[in-house]
Amino acid sequence: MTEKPAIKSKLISLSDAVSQIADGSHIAIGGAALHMHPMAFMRELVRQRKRDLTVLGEIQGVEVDLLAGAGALRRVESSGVGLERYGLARNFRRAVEHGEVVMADYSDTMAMDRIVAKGENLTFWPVSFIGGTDIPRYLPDLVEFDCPITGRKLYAMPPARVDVAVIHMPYADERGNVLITERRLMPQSQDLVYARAADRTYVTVEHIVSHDFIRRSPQLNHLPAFQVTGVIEAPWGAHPGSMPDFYDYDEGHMEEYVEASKTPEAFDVYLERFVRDAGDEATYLERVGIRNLLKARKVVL
Amino acid sequence: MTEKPAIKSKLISLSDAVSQIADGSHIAIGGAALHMHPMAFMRELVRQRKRDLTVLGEIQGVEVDLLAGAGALRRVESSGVGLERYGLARNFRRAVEHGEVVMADYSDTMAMDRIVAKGENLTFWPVSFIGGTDIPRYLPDLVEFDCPITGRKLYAMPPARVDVAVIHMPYADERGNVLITERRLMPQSQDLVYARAADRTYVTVEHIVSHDFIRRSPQLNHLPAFQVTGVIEAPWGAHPGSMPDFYDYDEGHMEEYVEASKTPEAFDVYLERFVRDAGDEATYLERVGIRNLLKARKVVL
Amino acid sequence: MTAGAPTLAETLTIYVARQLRDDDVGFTGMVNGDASAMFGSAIPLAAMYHAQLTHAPNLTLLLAGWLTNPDISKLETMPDSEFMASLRDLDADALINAYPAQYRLRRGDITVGFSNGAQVDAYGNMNSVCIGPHDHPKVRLVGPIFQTEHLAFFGREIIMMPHHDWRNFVEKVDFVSAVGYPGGVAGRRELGLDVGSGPALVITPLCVFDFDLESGRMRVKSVHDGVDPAEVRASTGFELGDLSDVPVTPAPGPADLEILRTRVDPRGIMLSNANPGEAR
Amino acid sequence: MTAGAPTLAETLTIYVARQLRDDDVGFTGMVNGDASAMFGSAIPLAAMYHAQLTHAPNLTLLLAGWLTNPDISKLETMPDSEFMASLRDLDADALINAYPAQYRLRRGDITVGFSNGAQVDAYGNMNSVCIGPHDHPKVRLVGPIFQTEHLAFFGREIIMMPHHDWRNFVEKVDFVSAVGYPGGVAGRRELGLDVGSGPALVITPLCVFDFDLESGRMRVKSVHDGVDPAEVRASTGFELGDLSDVPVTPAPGPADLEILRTRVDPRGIMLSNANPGEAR
Repeated sequence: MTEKPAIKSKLISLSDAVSQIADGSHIAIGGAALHMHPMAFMRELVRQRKRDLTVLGEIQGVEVDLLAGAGALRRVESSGVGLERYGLARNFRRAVEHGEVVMADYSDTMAMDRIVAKGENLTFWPVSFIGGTDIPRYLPDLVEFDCPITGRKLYAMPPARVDVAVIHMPYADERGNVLITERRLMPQSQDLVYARAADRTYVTVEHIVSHDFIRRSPQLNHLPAFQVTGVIEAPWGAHPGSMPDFYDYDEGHMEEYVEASKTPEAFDVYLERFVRDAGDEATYLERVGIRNLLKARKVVL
Repeated sequence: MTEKPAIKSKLISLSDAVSQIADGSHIAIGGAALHMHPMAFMRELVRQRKRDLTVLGEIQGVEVDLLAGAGALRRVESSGVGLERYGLARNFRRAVEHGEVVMADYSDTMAMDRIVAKGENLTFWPVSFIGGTDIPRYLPDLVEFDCPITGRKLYAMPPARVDVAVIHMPYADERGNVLITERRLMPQSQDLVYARAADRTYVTVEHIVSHDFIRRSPQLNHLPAFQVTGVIEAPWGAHPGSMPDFYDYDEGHMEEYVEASKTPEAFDVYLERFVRDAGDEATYLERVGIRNLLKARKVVL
Repeated sequence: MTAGAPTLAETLTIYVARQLRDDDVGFTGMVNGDASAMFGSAIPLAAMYHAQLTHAPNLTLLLAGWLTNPDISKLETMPDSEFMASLRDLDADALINAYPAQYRLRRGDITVGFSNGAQVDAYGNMNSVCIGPHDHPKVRLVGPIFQTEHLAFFGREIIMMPHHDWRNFVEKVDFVSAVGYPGGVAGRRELGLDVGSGPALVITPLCVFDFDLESGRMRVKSVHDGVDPAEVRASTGFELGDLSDVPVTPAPGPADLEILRTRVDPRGIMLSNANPGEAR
Repeated sequence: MTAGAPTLAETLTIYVARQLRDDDVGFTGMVNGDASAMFGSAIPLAAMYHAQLTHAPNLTLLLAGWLTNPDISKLETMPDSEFMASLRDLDADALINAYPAQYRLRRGDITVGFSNGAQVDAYGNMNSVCIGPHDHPKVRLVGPIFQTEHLAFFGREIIMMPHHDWRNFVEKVDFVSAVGYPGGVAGRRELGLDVGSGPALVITPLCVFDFDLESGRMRVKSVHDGVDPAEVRASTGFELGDLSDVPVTPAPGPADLEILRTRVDPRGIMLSNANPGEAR
């Protein structure tokens, strides 16, 4: 009988996962605006002083703002960056206005379709609806062509480069099977598109669960292990944003964050206290404070 | 105050629904092989002596065979027609071999992508992988072109013409909201693609349920009312095929069907007894016999 | 509860409700910020729900494209995001949990939509990308988001502008992120855009605009009660022509108002801000 | 239970299992008919499951692309369709309920696949469309189904042919519904097909074929125990060259056989047909 190798565990530590991200990587980041972003992973990117990252997705928010404020960002390819009720993302805005970060502006559908095209290994995606906008003017890799069937003018949009996807999910087992609860929100479905498009996919989760837990609800396993590079347990991993079924966004901390983001100096103090000097996520959560966390946790289920 | 109009009911009878199908229509039909086809609708198409129909989908089976045997069919656009353990679909096979029905041969993915393209209102779909096959030789509407980005040779496939989609589903309310149980099979997901691609969509269901029943599980409402033209209550609507959660395929009746399909004469007798002379679905089921139905109903849940 | 003259928000809600048809499929996202939320989310949602309760019971309300026919009256607080669990769990016909969503964007499933932008110009082009040049913006804004698709694919788009100022009603936007009628309807056609789509109305704290489909230019359709047309002109960065015959935006009747206050927004969480036009 | 010499089905199952790697993602559909079901479904499923139990515990078994890592040993009857509720409800890691499915077809997620066809030719091209001309076929067959994609996108395709006859092993198929190596690997590249994909092996009741990647032609890799190479030649419609040195398909060892009989197919529902090569 052949020697039997072991079932592989894809469970790795946050710092090990982030150490596998090269400077200059193109990263699709899950979540939207204030919600469901893999923020623990973002903080570790900052701790490990990653540089020149390109972030892509649809509707970015606090995750891009954090990277911009930490000087980790070179480029954003998305349909938008904003903080909802907290207004524009100030670190991001400042970085773009100062020419430190380039924003490639796509509409929502374009931002997704180029990632879909990457996942489907299509050589291009046809875009029909941006005539008259300034969008193609600033996207030099779009190529005008005539529809071979109708002759209509279209733009060929190349697939996105997605070296890595990083998403935050409710549950995974050590093998890398990822479970989402039955009522999932649209950004969670979009996260799956990112995960399947990337060359490597890291999933941070609120809880690592048993393999049997996954097999009890195979219809909720939306990302089977073979599509996952690594899983990382990251409780409160979307904080200060929200994670459905777990916690709402942390108003107390968000106000502190937004206030700090008003100047580079204040944000550097924020980063030092909550990210760099904190050194790890447990210390981050300690400094955020259990009272803030408990308040955010009061979601109506 | 403006006079208040009523909530519209989309519930119609099988015969009224079928009377809205014109001869020569292009119909995407749900289900696969022996499973989940809207067979009650098919039988009514035969009763109303519809002609020159084009059927499209992916993996056709007993539904196409029935239409072929009744002389209702002109063309099939699909990746295949077969009856699984019962072998080739004999009525279909005979009709193609005699030149009465034309089969346009697509691969699985092509068969779906052209329907997706219709639903998404794309002017074409790029096909990369059929070089060296004989598929394009017999599909004159494919147009070769060079990928605008990579220069690679591709085929532009026009969107399918889908006048009507007909699918068989577990539950709908009178408004036209369609519910599928949590563990759905791949053909049920494909049915939704057909339903969203068609100009008009008819849904036969095992049970009409209350609107409140739908609202208790909005995450299982996969086809909201605004995308549905008409709903028809058709218990045993997929018979003699299977319908998950309700019944398996009817082995006894399938054997009778397959035996009859061996000659046009025998099949005409079958059609007369079970379809035309039966006159309606209740009589059809009566002639199938409650014992056959009860046996098929013994599915392990 | 039902006493009192209509607020501007109530007037505009009923005005919008009257634009809606029984066979409409209406789409609105959830917008943040006091005035923006009122114009961008609360008025459209309340208007669609009001229409469902009155003349358009078959209207389909698509909240952010993923929640179909939610019971708006059950909201306990006004959500400040379209990605919140409280919306996800709201009583509704359908919760779309797949990407792409159920509605067929490019096929025109959506017959009426609501959007807003930082700038809108004389031809209904919109901008939510930047003020100043794209390469070195004076203000970097959010991005094109879904605005491009709103004006390209939805049927009648109702642009809800929370602020009416010559700086955001401009002759030409700094970045066209969504296309109105450059060159009129003919211009839209040349650009490959559906002529059945595009902006139908622009609603502000001061007035309602529509479009001359030939020239493609925006024109004042009505001014709100108590607004001097001269104020509209002074607040608009492009030529408006003769405003002497412009009517007043119609007031809601008492029956509509009562339904709005008792059944659409019974907790007063949607339309409670008496003066949404804070920029006025 | 574990006594007795291996049947051909058992020999081929273990042979296939040994082709599988720990990092493989393997795909098989469910094929009907006695011999077809044995070659097309039972042997591939049993081989993948055996590999998972032995040298390849991390292999991913994708049943028809929508059921991930089902516990095959729990099957009470052999399903005769890939669309049955009994499969849907089988203990598994993931049940894919969306179209398109989770695996990324065009990206090469599937590293090993199994398929069959009515005809296969000297270059590994397959036909499941028609015998005779397409316009007036002598026999109208099923259609291209997923065969085209199997040979275009999957990594190593193992073609499982339940019948070995000069009428289905032909010099040139009547309709190419899936492409092997016309012109060898270079020919595949010219056609725009991935050179990492295409048929790797063809397994029949008589022998195992592989391919000369330069010429693209099929060649006998081994003959099954007790089969005369002359019978292979007589049953094959194209030239096979010198068969004098062809080895015998290796027999399974007792340990592998015991696992197969006691843990993979404990009810004897998959491999119970002692002689699957009914056409022989």
